[in-house]
This record gives sequence, C-alpha cells and structure tokens, in this order.
Amino acid sequence: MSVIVDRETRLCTSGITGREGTFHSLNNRAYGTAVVSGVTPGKGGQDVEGIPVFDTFREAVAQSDANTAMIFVPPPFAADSILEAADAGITTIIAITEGIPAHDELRVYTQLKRTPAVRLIGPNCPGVLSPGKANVGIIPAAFFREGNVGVVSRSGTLTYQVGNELAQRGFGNSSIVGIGGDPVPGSSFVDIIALFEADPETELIVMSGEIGGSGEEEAAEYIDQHVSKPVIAYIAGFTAPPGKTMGHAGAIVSGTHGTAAAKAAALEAHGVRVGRTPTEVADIAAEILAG
Amino acid sequence: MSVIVDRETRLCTSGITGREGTFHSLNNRAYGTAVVSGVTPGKGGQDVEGIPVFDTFREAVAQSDANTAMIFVPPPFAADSILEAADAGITTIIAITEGIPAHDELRVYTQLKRTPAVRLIGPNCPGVLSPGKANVGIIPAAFFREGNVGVVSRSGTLTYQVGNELAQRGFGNSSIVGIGGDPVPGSSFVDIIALFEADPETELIVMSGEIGGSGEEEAAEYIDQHVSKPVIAYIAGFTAPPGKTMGHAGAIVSGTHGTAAAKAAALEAHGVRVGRTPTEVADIAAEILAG
Amino acid sequence: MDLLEYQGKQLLARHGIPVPKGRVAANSEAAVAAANEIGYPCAIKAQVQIGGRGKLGGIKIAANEAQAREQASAILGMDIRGLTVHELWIEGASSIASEYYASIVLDRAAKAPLVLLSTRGGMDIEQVAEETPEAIASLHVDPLLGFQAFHGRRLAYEAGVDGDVVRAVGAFLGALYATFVKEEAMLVEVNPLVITPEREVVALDAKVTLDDNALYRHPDNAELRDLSAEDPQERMAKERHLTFVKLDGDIGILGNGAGLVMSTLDVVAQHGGAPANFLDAGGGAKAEAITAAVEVILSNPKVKAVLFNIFGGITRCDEVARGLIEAFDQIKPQVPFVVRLDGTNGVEGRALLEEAKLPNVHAAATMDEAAAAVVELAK
Amino acid sequence: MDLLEYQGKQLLARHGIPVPKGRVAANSEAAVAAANEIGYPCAIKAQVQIGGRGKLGGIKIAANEAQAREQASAILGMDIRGLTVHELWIEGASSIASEYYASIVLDRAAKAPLVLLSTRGGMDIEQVAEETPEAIASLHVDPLLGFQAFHGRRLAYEAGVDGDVVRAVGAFLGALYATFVKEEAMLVEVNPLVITPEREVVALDAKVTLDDNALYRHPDNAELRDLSAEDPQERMAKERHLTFVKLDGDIGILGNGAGLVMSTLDVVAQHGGAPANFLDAGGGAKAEAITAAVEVILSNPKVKAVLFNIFGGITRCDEVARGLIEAFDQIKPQVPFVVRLDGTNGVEGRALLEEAKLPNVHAAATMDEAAAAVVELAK
Repeated sequence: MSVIVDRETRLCTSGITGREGTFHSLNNRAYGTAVVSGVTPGKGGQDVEGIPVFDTFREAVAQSDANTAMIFVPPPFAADSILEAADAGITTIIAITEGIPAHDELRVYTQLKRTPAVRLIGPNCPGVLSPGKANVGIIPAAFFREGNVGVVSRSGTLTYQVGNELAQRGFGNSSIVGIGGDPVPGSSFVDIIALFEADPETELIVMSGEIGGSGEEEAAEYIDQHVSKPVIAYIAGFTAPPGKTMGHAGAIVSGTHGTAAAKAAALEAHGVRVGRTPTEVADIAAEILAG
Repeated sequence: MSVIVDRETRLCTSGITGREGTFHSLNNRAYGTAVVSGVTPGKGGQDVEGIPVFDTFREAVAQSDANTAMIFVPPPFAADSILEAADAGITTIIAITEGIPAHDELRVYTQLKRTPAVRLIGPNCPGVLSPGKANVGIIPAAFFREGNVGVVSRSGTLTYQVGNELAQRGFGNSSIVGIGGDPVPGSSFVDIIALFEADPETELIVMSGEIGGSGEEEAAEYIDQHVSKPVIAYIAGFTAPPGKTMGHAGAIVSGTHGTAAAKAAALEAHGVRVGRTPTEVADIAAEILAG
Repeated sequence: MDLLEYQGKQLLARHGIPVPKGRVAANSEAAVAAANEIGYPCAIKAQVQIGGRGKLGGIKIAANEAQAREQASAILGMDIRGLTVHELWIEGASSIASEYYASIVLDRAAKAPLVLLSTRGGMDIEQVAEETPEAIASLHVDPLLGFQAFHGRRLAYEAGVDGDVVRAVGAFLGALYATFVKEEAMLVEVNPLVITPEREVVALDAKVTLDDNALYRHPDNAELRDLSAEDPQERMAKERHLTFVKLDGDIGILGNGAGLVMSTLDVVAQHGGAPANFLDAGGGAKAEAITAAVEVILSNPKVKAVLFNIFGGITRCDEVARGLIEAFDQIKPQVPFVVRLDGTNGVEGRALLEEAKLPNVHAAATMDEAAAAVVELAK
Repeated sequence: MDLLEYQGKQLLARHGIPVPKGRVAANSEAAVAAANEIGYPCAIKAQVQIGGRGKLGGIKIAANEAQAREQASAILGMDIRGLTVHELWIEGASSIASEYYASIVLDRAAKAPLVLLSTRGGMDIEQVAEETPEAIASLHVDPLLGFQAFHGRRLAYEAGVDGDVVRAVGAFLGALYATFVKEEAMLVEVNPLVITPEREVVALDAKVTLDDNALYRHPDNAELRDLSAEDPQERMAKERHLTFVKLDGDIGILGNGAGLVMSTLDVVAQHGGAPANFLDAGGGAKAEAITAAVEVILSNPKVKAVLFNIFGGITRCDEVARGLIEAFDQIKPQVPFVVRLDGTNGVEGRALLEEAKLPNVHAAATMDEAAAAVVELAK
C-alpha cells in the first residue's frame, strides 16, 4: 500500500506542453506512472510523445479517464487550473507551481473544502512518490525504494536529504509526500499523517517541518490523540530571524509565532521525538525500526 | 407532531422593535410561541413588552437560547440578518421580509447550503403555523386548528383561503408552511413535502403553487418517487400573461416556462390530483380523508 | 425591469464590453443627425422591449442620408406587436465574420446563474436548442465562487468557438458575468454576439432584465424605466404603490395577496369572465389603499363590473369595507361591484357594508359565488 | 513586502478609508515646506518598517516652523533599531477622543482572514491580548462569502465600541477588508484607529504587508518597494533572481531548496558557526546561477568561509560543480570553501571538482561533516 498515488493513479498534467511540464510528465511516465493525458488550452489534439493533449480538463477526463492532476502552469493560471481540475471530476490534484498568490490559494482552499472528495497536495510542492508504484511530481525517484517509512515534508530537497539518510541505513518508503512551502497548503501535516496512520504498509512516520504557520503544532496534538504509529519530526529554521521569508512563501516567523523552537517544543510535549539534524532523524528511525 | 415550528421553538425576532416586528412577535407570543428575544442593533438592553432585545444574534442566542429566527427587517438588511442568524447558531430561519434582491437571495441560499443544519423558510413568506403548538410569522391562526393536513404554499392569502375551506369541512392542520413567492426560496416544495412525509401526524399534503420557476414540477417528480401520503395540488395563475410579474417577484411566466398549465400537467402526470379552485382542493381533501 | 436595447448596450459598455457606437433619437431629424455623425451604412433600430423586431420591419440599414430619413420616419410610431416605437437607436453597421449567442440568466431551478454560449447566433435560442442542442454549451456558476477563467474556456471549446477567439470569447463571458452580478440582472442576453473580420468580439444586440427589488442600489438604472412605454393605468397604480397588471378583459379585480388575486382571476375565467386587471392591495391594506385601488380599476373604461375578493389575514375586513365606502363616496362608481369579505373581522366588515347600502354592491359568501355573480353582472 | 506607514495610508485612502492629510519629505527643507502647507500642530514621523518608533524618538509633534525644522533634521538619518530614516511623513495632528485597534491578517491555521478589533488602541496588540483579552473581539471571514455587515456589528459590539460609532466602525472594517482582499495583503493593521471628537473614524497609522507573489497583479504596489531601505547585498541578490536573506554571521551559505538551506544554517549553528546569509540557488540551478550566487555571497566582506550544500534532485551536481569552477575562474575567492555535493550526478560533480583542483576548496561527504569543517575554517 501507499498513500495518494499508486498503480491506480491515472495522471493528467496541466501545462504538459511547457518545458517543465513535458520533462517531468515524461519522467513520471518513465518511472511507471500512468500518464494518460495533458491539458493545454489551444493545443487540444496534439500529443507529447504519445500522451494526448486536450484543451480542457473536462475533455481530458472524459477521453482519458484521468483521476489525478499535476499542475505545472505558471502562477497566474494555477489557481484556475486547480479549480478546473476539481470541476472536471479529478479527485487528487498535485500542484507543483511555486509562487501562487496567497489570496488565490485561500479561494481555492475554501472552494475545495466544499467538495470533500477532492484532495489538493501543494501548491509549491515536489509532489508525491510511492516507490515502486507511481511518481507524480519532481521528486528524484532514484534515491528512494519501497519500504515502510512514510515521509511528509514542507520542503523538497530536505525530503531528499532525509530520505537519503534513511536509505543509507537501509530503509525504504511507503510514500513521500511534499505538502509544500506555501502559507495555505491544500493538505496539512494532519491530513497526510492520518493517511499514513491508516496505511498498513507504513510503520513509521517522518514529518519534516519548518518555521511559519502552525501546521506542526496542530500535527503534534493530532498525533497525540489519533496516531498509534511512531512519528519522528524534524524542524528547519532554528536560526531564521523573525520577519524574513526564508525561501518558501510560508517560511516566516511573524513576531513570536511560528518559530522552530516552539514547534519542536510542541511536538516533544505531545510525545513526538524530534531529531535536531536530518542525520539524527535517520538515527532515531533506525533505532525505532530496529527495536 | 408537526414540522419546522413546535413547542421546542424558541423564537428571536430580527427587527423586533419595528412596527410590524413588534406586532407579530407579540401576536406569536399570544398564540403560545416561546418568543425569547429580539435583535435590533443599537437597541440592545431594551425590551418589547418583556421580550429582551439584543444588538446581535450571537448575544441573543447566548442569552436567550433562541433556536429559531424570524426576519422582519427591511429588504436592504434582510440578507445580512439571515446570515447573521445562521452564523450565530440559529437552525431555523423564517424570513417574512418581502422585496429582498434576488442576487442577495442567491448568495444567502448558496452560503446556507454550506451549513446544512440551517433551514431557511422564505423570504417573502407568511411563516409557519403548527396549530396548537407554535406560530411564527403572520399567518392568522384563528382560521386553523390542529389536524392531519399539511399545507405548503407559495402564497399567504391563498393559503388562508385553502385552509379556511378545509376548516369549513372539518379538517385541521399539522402545519401550514409558507415557502414564499420569491425567485430563490430558501426551502422548496420538495423540502417541505419531505418533512410532511416523515411527520407521523400528517396524513394528507396540500401544496399550493403558482406560475414561475419549476418548484412544482420538481415536487411532482419527487412525490412520484418518494411520497407515500396522498398529495393534492392547486396552481394559481392560469390566466397570467407571459412576461408580467404577478405580485410575487417569483410569479412570472418567462417565455413558455413556468405556466400554470404546464405545472398542473406535470403534477397530474406524476399522479398528483390537482384541484382547479381552492374549493375543489378542499372537496378532494374531504373525499380522500373520508375514504 | 426590461431595458431597451440601447440601455442594455450602455450598461454592458460600462463594464468594458465592446458595443457598436450609436446614438438615441426620438424623431427623424435627430435620427438623421445621428446617422450623419455615425456615418453610412448605419443601422436604424426600433427601441421596443420585444424580440423579432427585425423580421417585423423594426431594423433597417441606411446607406445614405435620404434612406436614413425615410427609414427613421417609417419606424418611428410603428406598432410592433402592440408596442409603439417612441425611440430609435442609430449605430454603425458592423462587419460580421461569425454570429454567436451568449446569455446569463438566474436559473431558479439550480438556484445559480446559468451561462449559455452558442455558435448559432442571430436566431431564437429556443429554436437552436430544439434543432441543434449540441451547438449550445452551458454551465452553472457558483454564486460565491463566481465566474472563473476555466468556465470561459470550457464554454468556448464546448460550443465550438473558432480557436483564435476562444480567449476573447471567454473574457467576454467573464465581463458579461460581472455585469450580471454587479448590475443585479435577472437576464443578460447578447444575440448576436459578433466576431468581426478583425476578430473582435462585439455585442450587436443586448437584452437585459434587471431585478426590480435591487433597483434601490442602482439609482442610475432605476431612472432608466421607460415611463413612456408603460400603460398610463399601470403608471397610475405604481404612483399609488399598488401591485397592478393590466389585462384584456372587462371585469375589474381587487384582492389581497398575490396568490389569492391570481386565483381570483382564474376562478373568474373559469366562470366565463375576462379579468381587466390584476390588483393586489397587499397585506394589511388600509382604507386609503382600497380607495386608491378602486380609482385605478375604474380608470379603465372597459371595466363593466368589479370583483372585490378579500380574505383577511393581516388585512382587516372592516378596514376594507371602510375603504370601499369611502371610495363610493368619492368616486361614485357607475358599474356593479361584487364584494366577498372573509377572514379577520369579516363579520364587522360585512355589517358595515350592509349598513352603508352602497348602490349596486352585491355581497357574496364565497370566492366561487362571487366570481359567478360578477361574470353575470358584466354580461 | 512591508509598506512604510505613508504607503500603507495611501493604499487605504484608495479604498475610501479616512487618513490624515499628509506629505512625504526626504530632507528638512521639504519637511518644513510640507509642515507649512499642512499647518501646525503637525506630526513628523520617521518612515521605517518597524513598530515602536514613537518611543524611540521617531515621531514628534511640531507646533511651528522652527520646531518642524529642528525635528525633521533630528529624525532624518536617525537609526531606529538598525534602520536608517530616509523619509519623513508630515501630517496634521489629529484630535483624539478614543484610540481603537483594527487589523486583518491571513490566519494560516484557520486558512481564512482573521479580523481583530480592540478598544485598547495605541499599544501593542500582543500586550493587550495578554493583559485584557476581553478587550479584543475577533472573527474569521469566509473568503468566498466575504465580509458582511453583521461581522462589523458583531466585532464592534463585542469589543465594546462606543454605541454612536458602531455603524461607522463596522463600515471601516468593511473597507479595511476590501483593501485586504483587493490589494492582496497578508496584513493590514491600523493602530491606533482614532475616533475624533467629531466622531469620525480615522486611520492614524497603517501597517501593511503585501503578498509578494501577487505583486504582478498590482504594478502600482510593486513599484512601492523601497529600494533605499534594502540592504545592497539583498538588492544584488534580487537582481540576480536569487532567494537571499542577509544574516549576522561570517559563514557564507549556499544550498538548493529552501528547506535544505534552512537546515544547513541550523546545522552550522549547532557546530558553533554563525551563518552570514540564507541563499537558495533554487531547484534545477544552472551553472550561471551558481556563479552569480558566489558573487553575492562574497560581496559581504564579513564572510570568512563558504559552505556549499547541494543535494541534487532536479539540480544536477555536475552543473553546480561547473558553476563553482566558473565562479572561481572569474572571482578568484580569497576565503576557503567547503563543498558537499550529493544526489543527482553527484559522482560526476565530485569528479569535476576534484579534477579542477580549486584552491582552498574542501570536499565533504555529508552535510554534518561539511558544517563541522566550515565552522573550523572560519575560526
């Protein structure tokens, strides 16, 4: 098993004819993901190395039976594309696009809450990889193999770092989920941790958080009350000064809110072990899985 | 039993300090309805013959445990008052106000759909009377007594006319529900008929429709599929010319849509008996309840 | 409230929707001046709130001043399905590559705006729906979310719009939706929506119905009401704040509550009578309102008899009786009245009337009886 | 993007929110001219993006021209918590009956705008929240429904606003919400929100943070960026499209991906080092980006050593190595580098570096090892 993407995934890429969209769609297909279609308005009828392109998501869903969308269009068009995918009946939307305005994300989030069947991952995320099954997004699959550690992270490269350290100790992953670094992510730590808790393949959950927002604190409470599997956390940004956006639009300490120290403290207060470095996270994982 | 209002109703009137609001609130109280509070911004702390007045619905709900709102404020403020009541936790909102802009009603309807626990009756309706239990609105209770006929109607006076004819033949009512004459009513014929179907006291349902919209046609289909109790219908407006608003904002034949003839035909096609006059409706009711 | 074509176009133009340049004219001289200013060829269009003007001779193309004069004179004062032409709209004749259709209506069944787009413009949309339903694309817009760019693309692709104007047509629909919402319309219809040879998207006609209940928020629109086109009796009723609709028959009708009045019309018709009007004196009608209503009803010389059908809820029958007595005192009607008073204070009301012994006023116990009696009296 | 007070006020004013009249001045002469035009008494306010200016001497009231000149000179060039005052805002001194507080922030936990209103204005809201939480009213607004009139009433009554200004304060909050949404702000804060003796509601201060990601839709706002207040190194990084934040230490940091860079800073700090910057070369960084990044890092004279921490996903390590070699060729750095290259094409990248034999460049196998090494080298 795995979460969010697997062998049932039928992917349609929005913005498939763009440079990045083409590259990663083909990459995902090469991994084994069923990339069944793409959407680029005005390019309906064309194909990208055999992947049919449609003008609208409705047509793509009707013709290719897609159930998952990957959003690669530029920020000004991304919110619209997400809403279009949901309107067309897509139930899993993975938005890679970085730089979507926060008010667009607010509207999208609020609208999607009205259609609970739709799950949005991202935006500004590396996607989801379920090793051996499907890869949707830009996660370099070569570093990961099948296993029982579920990883959820706000950051892409940090995920690779953590995943790599786990791999070096011999652990594989059920799924790697990037929830993205924006202020209003479509899915939260809690959402994904709940999926891992329910996933029989996952035996250990690693969450990689960072400064800004309160998703880590909410996860801490949720884990305490609802999660039976061991969870290890990492938090980045202990040295970040307040008021500065650290790369991710969502990674900012506002006044005294959202500090790494507070997040680590909240997690530990709720019984979650927090590794101080990616290496320490991998060490704790090894300890738990060995025990 | 009865529907929508009963001895559990705890009423808060929005616009209680207005002439109409005061008159009908006291009238409802005199009937036996628990009128527990009123709302008029700026008049919090006053009372209307012992009924406490609050500035906001939140305060009214907190202080008086109201569960039902009656909206009597003028059209420019009515949509806001409905949303305020819902936001404050009121679950039954009965809007008497006539003349609310249709786009306001659209927004209110769409918003309330997101909180399914809230039921809106009206706007532009006479309210709901459950004889012997509670009266919320402007229905003259003197003409109705307890019984087993459920009445749902788009029109006030026509309801009284039909109810009176039933009363003259010895029938009483479980509840009389005015759903109002506006283009976007909060509750439809289908909504209320479903309540009557589930209400053990109701043995016969009388629905009084009129030109405009498609609520009667939808009810016809619904009755066919879901309603076991006998239903009698009346439709007003056979002589209405197209394109003219007949008093109610919602009573208008647009092109060939919404004619009385089409509605009567749809109901009859689905096995609903249609009386050609209020008198005939009462005659059919007598026939059914006697048999 | 239905707008005239030019009023609708001006409304659309305020929201950035391209419409042909034009001017209004109420007489031939003004029409010719407008045509000269706009240049030839130009279209001279009767401004009446009715479809199918073109086929009935209400739209002409003038190639020069002489034609403009001739056509303007011919159209002004024309009767188009019962409506007299008081105004013309003169606009530059447009070059047309394609004719589409676009509309937004408040769909009461879905309780949401319904947007329609068709590539078969210039003809009646109901006919298109019947003949080639696949040529019409439609969708509902969530009123809280509003019109999204993808809605425009979806409609344009589904309707089969030319590929090079998909974006422009989508933007047009977005602007049309904004107009619909901001002006609080019940209907905005553009037929035809024209694609010019230069690939511009232009609204060549406009049919707009505004929500009367929202006019208080749109004072500019409220002033658009074309009083000249209204029936003088309807205008009189409006001034008296009565809900009134003129009909073709000879039996004046007054009742309280829209449903009851509609029902009264129906019952009168079932008895073989022809109602002269719909008049709802409203809930809680007071004596003065009744007096005013009688005045309005009797201002129609066709009325041969009047039916009062009151079932008092908030309305008190004694008030109605007093209003009627007052009206008789002031107006001294020459036609017979049938009066049915029931409901709140019915006993008192009926007693007052009996006491007053008004000439040619007949009491009736039920609505049915009252209808039968008034039909007999109007014969 | 944080606006200066006067930029924020001008933004609010565009949405109909009353603010005191004022003018900007960048030197004493202009300040005096502005003060003379506005009249006395007037307030002379340092324009720096930081709270608590008043207590630090950044706001003065001038009663006459001499005072205005003296105060303007004193405040211009002042250092307020590390920020130099380049601009003044001169505005008419307001009469104050009450000082309230109002703000709207994008609440990330609730994923909705959070509106706060307090009757204890003029002080830090976190302090009010601690001392008298009951003096703060708050609610979340549904982004699709938007701010409703009842929200304003609820906040005003719950905060205990004076009864006669409930409606005006509600309207103010409505306008503030419209500003927040239309300008795509992350924060709009008015503290104090002043009620004048004439019972008018005026924004006496304004703190506005705009969403950088939305600036492309607001070209006017995008131009507000106060370059003079930005660090020259940050400006240099921005011109090179690098995500850069200046820090206080002496170890230059470069990595790919925001999370990994933040983590790198932390690990360096854990080893006792002090990072000089945050620099994310981005996903898929190409050689030129690396060269530009090295330039930016080394433009800070405090930097004593540099750590390259790359875990290649989309980024290819051989590209990074090439960029670094190119940078060394062009810039000839004088400080030691520690380079950790892992992930995509790591083998190729490490081989390239080894071959190039760059002076004073040390390879490290892990992030931890790299951090330890660079801290040692910077000592």
